[in-house]
Amino acid sequence: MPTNRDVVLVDKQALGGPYFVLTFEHAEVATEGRAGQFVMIKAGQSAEPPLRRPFSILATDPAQGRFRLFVKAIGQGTRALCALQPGEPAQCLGPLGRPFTAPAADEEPLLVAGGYGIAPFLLMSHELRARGVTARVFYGGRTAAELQLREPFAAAGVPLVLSTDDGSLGFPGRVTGALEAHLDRGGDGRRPRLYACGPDPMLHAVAALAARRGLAAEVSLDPWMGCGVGTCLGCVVKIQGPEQERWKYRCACTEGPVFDATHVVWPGDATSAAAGAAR
Amino acid sequence: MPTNRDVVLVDKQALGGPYFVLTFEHAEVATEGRAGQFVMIKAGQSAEPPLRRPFSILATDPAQGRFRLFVKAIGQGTRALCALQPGEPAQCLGPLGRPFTAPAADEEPLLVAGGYGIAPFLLMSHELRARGVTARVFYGGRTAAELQLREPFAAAGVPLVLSTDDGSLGFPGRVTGALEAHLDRGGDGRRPRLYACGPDPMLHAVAALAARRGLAAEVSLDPWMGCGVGTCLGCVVKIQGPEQERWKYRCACTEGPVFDATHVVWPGDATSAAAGAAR
Amino acid sequence: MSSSPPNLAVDFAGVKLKNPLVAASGTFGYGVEYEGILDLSRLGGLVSKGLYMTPRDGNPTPRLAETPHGLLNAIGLQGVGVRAFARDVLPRLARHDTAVFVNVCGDSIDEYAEVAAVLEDAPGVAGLEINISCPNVKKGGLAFGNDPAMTHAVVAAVRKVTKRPLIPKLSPNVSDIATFARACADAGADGLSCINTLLGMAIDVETRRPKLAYGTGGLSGPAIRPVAVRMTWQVARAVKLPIFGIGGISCAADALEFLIAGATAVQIGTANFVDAGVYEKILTGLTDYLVRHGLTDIRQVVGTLEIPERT
Amino acid sequence: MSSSPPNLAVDFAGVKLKNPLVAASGTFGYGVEYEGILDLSRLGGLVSKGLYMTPRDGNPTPRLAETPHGLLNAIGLQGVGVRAFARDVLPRLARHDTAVFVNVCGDSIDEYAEVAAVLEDAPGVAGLEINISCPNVKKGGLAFGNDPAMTHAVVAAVRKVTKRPLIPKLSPNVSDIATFARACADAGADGLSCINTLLGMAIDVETRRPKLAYGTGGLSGPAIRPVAVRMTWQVARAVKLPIFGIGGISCAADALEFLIAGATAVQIGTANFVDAGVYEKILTGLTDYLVRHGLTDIRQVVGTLEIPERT
Ligand SMILES: Cc1cc2nc3c(=O)[nH]c(=O)nc-3n(C[C@H](O)[C@H](O)[C@H](O)COP(=O)(O)OP(=O)(O)OC[C@H]3O[C@@H](n4cnc5c(N)ncnc54)[C@H](O)[C@@H]3O)c2cc1C
Ligand SMILES: Cc1cc2nc3c(=O)[nH]c(=O)nc-3n(C[C@H](O)[C@H](O)[C@H](O)COP(=O)(O)OP(=O)(O)OC[C@H]3O[C@@H](n4cnc5c(N)ncnc54)[C@H](O)[C@@H]3O)c2cc1C
Ligand SMILES: Cc1cc2nc3c(=O)[nH]c(=O)nc-3n(C[C@H](O)[C@H](O)[C@H](O)COP(=O)(O)O)c2cc1C
Ligand SMILES: Cc1cc2nc3c(=O)[nH]c(=O)nc-3n(C[C@H](O)[C@H](O)[C@H](O)COP(=O)(O)O)c2cc1C
Ligand code: FES
Ligand code: FES
Repeated sequence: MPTNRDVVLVDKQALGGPYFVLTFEHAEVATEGRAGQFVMIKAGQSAEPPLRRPFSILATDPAQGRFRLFVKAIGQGTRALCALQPGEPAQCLGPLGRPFTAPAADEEPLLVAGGYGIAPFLLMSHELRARGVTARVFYGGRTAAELQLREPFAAAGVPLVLSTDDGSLGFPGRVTGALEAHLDRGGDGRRPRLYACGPDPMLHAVAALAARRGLAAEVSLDPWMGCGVGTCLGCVVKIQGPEQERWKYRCACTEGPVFDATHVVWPGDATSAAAGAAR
Repeated sequence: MPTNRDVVLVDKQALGGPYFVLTFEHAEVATEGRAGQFVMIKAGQSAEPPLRRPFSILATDPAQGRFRLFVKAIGQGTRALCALQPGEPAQCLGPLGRPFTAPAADEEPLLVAGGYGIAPFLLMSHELRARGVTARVFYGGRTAAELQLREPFAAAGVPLVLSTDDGSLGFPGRVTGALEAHLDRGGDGRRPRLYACGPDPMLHAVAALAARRGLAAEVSLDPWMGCGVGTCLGCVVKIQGPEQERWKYRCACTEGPVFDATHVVWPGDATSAAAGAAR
Repeated sequence: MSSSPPNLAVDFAGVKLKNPLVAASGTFGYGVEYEGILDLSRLGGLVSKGLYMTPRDGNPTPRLAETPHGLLNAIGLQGVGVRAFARDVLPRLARHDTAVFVNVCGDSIDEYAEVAAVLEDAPGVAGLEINISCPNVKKGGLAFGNDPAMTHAVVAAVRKVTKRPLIPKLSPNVSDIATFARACADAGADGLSCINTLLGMAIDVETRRPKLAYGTGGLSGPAIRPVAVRMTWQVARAVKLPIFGIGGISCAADALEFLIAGATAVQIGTANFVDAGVYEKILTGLTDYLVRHGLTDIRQVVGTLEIPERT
Repeated sequence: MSSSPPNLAVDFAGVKLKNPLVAASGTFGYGVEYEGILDLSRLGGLVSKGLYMTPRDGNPTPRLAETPHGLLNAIGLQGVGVRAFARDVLPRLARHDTAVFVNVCGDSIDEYAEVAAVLEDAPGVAGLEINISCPNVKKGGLAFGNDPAMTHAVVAAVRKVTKRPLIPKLSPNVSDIATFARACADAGADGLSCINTLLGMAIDVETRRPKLAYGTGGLSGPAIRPVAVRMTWQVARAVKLPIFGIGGISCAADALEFLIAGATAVQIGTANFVDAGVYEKILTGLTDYLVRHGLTDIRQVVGTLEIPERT
């Protein structure tokens, strides 16, 4: 059940550049949070910006009642959050949203992340590991400096494939390039199942790739969110299920943020079946 | 000349309770600031509250280009200022306003302060000392905890008479009681000249006392100020000079904050000559 | 002096509210979204999001934009339609002990009356709030609320089909809100909601496009509170009807401003998005205030503003 | 690509402004107060505080109150009167290379014309801003600005006595600001100032008294910016006159919102109280913006908002 709490920052790690890992105390998020779910949070003292911000749950520690976020400070809300000092308060509601669906036993989970979209996949790797499944994570950015969350994957022994647009680290090119290379090599032999989180164009590319190759894929969308609980209707995205004649606006906060990639009507996209029907 | 600068907090001393001494770098305030003058300042990061706040200049250090404030944190603006950490920025305009007038050689300067009204009198003691004059300072509060700025006077060897309404420190009663006791003892023999800064009722009492005893008195008023430079017209007070038929609204920021006590039309007061004429 | 806690209950146009805090339309969904996050029975009441006869998609995105201490929205009244609401939502809300008001919308005078008629037989509706002031739909909405004659016509038409408490929601985008308050009173309103959002716009200067899809939207949040308090005070002086004060309330002091200005109760909008704990915080704050001021009943503060006449 | 800095100069109703930043009436005194604090020659122009025929005391205190990202004021047009201004202030302002606009007030249509007539022979006046929208005086002010016929009458009366650029300042406290813009254009206005303050109120809940002496006052500052941008856009679509965009500007992006919405220049009000360095910061910001977007002239951004039509 999503629970609203005044929480306290218990630890802050600066990872370099605008990237931080923040640890908060929040029993319900710590025990109930699943990969793909998120929290709505704002730094406690600041009345500005007016609204909270959504962040994927990076990791949970049920024993200590704590959870972690991986935050890129880019605007007023994220900067206020990353300026918090341990001991200072924040307001937090969570866990929220629909998590990723677990892969079947005969599926190879391939986790594809762009930038801060890596966040849900640390928790997901741990969840899969707990079920005896090893995930492969593809982590792309424009440049090496954008790939700041490498260490915890390495520490957990999760296979991590890096890629950078500028070739400064790992596979040179888009993260989808690294993914295709893996698929072209036949993967690990099981049926690949894609999970993607990152900027819209990347998700769109993953969806197109999945459609082309006939793979199952889930994407975690990144719309602007006002409330996180389905009441502001600011986060709606066009979704068209297989049996629907026409798209409908769905709340990414309650019916997502994770959607079946084939159900998403991508902006400006007339090639997918759904988008065609929606125009 | 008042100068507008982005300044930096260089030192912060917590004196106990809501009281702080803050040191900023600002060359013009440091070299030109006179006792009774003030600065308009706000903590640099916060867009709220919307306006700056006025504070008397407590001390100046021309050599280092620094000045000090004695701030009581009571609301949003003062709390933001006192929450600054050394190295953090603030926006500051100063020095502003009309300072206290120096006493003549045959006058005994008696400095009467209530609460944070003590601030201008540290600088004033130093100015007088530089001219070979020793001031006597009367410093009153409701209770001992309100008299936090004692140490720098002691360090400078300035005679300091304390008073508390609850008798917890010094003279038991109002600061005007301590002052009257001194006057009744004949002071130091010279003609007494009063300087007062503090809450309105105290200033009013000092003005009444001065009128009763025929003493010269200057008061530093404490109205709410929006700009500090005579343009918002938020700080106006009713002033009636000796040759004026009727009061006029005067800007406390540019024509004050220091006024001749006999020129001030005190709210609700019909006993002073000025107030009588003003109704 | 008794030590029992002060009374917070008020009577609003014949509806008993256990306290004067009501969730505002469009900011609290259909209420059921908050089940499990907060205890709906702690609220004096709630207002559903705006409902038409049929389901609506609403506007394209972006639909929200932040401004200094404010929020612009152009949701465009996305919703399930009044029949689905009556069938699916009202029974769920009936499980909670809170007054349910329904926000009634229409593209035409007839549609307002039709929506009200559907609700006439639905159980669990405490009253109807008539939304003549939504700035985010092409026709209807604002047009009705910015012309006193149209306002009168809509309210009178709904009055004909309902015996339920009728509470038109006033638009702040007018020269003289008192005229509209009187038009509503004349047409048979039982109470007034004051105010809806101010029409505003924000521009992304990098793209030179509006931050909302269609340019303009409704401004809410603390930024508009001074305008809302002023209008509540003007309306309270103009008519005898009970008033819901609305606009930028996020703490007990904010709510008290409206009550002192003359509102019988208040609605909380944008603050719902920020903090689901806002009701408990305000309830505690109101009780503290009454105790501190030696008052025993929240009604003792309503309309107590002391204001000097201009000389 | 030339490396010369982009042009910031604009022509406003025949007045050359070296940049589009003008200090707003009532927030910059008579201009001379800022001599020594900032270089007045860096400003595109300034507007004097409001002037009547005779000196005025203004309202009792408190006259200012802060609200979330806003400021309420009820100064009540304290001032020295237009003759003293022309005699004592204009010659001092003449030392600075900036356009001086005078904010003209009146309790009657005749007084507006009289004030304008006094200024007709005064040297160093670039134009007249007609204040038909001050919410803080008992009669006059707002009354003129909230009735299109009265607006027309005031502007027409001043038009008869002056050849100077005539710039009525619109009230935001109206249903349809475009109607007022058209009334001004019809009456011979050369430009428009958009907007004055929103009528607001704040209450001290501890004392149950208003925070301003007489209750209501004018709301300014960042809080009102979305309303001001929306109105600027509406006015720009309604008339061909140049517009001063006004309301809550405190940085280059804020100023750009108004220019993109259709203002030829902007006025800066409340921000003057907070930061005397605001002009330099905005000038730098505007130049950076133009360079970044490959533009050579600030006029290239005016009225460039791309806005989709509602479907
Ligand atoms: C489900 C979900 C999970 C997320 N997880 C993470 C995470 O784990 N780590 C992380 O760093 N970030 C995450 N984000 C993104 C994060 O929420 C944003 O970066 C944050 O909201 C930015 O806030 P800000 O105040 O710092 O920036 P802002 O000042 O709000 O601006 C940042 C960006 O948001 C855009 N924006 C602002 N307002 C609107 C609006 N009304 N409509 C559309 N766009 C707008 C701006 O154009 C700008 O590009 C997640 C987002 C979602 C939806
Ligand atoms: C010349 C001068 C010198 C000063 N020197 C000092 C000094 O050396 N040290 C020091 O600690 N303080 C000094 N003050 C007082 C200081 O400026 C205030 O305490 C400060 O402005 C409070 O700001 P705040 O945001 O913390 O409190 P706020 O939240 O603004 O409230 C504090 C008080 O101000 C009142 N107030 C708020 N707004 C208004 C308004 N619009 N009109 C009238 N009253 C209002 C409130 O009622 C409240 O009592 C001085 C004031 C003046 C005028
Ligand atoms: C996202 C959003 C949606 C809204 N939808 C409605 C609506 O459907 N019907 C209505 O009458 N008011 C609607 N409003 C207006 C609010 O009910 C309220 O009048 C306004 O937001 C001012 O209050 P606030 O400042 O507390 O938010 C909406 C407001 C917001 C922010
Ligand atoms: C203290 C104060 C005094 C004002 N006096 C006048 C005035 O005399 N004449 C006038 O036309 N506008 C006056 N205004 C309105 C401003 O010129 C401006 O239109 C308004 O403040 C909005 O701009 P801002 O948000 O940048 O302050 C005044 C505003 C303030 C805050
Ligand atoms: S974020 Fe508010 S409805 Fe989804
Ligand atoms: S503080 Fe603004 S005029 Fe004095």
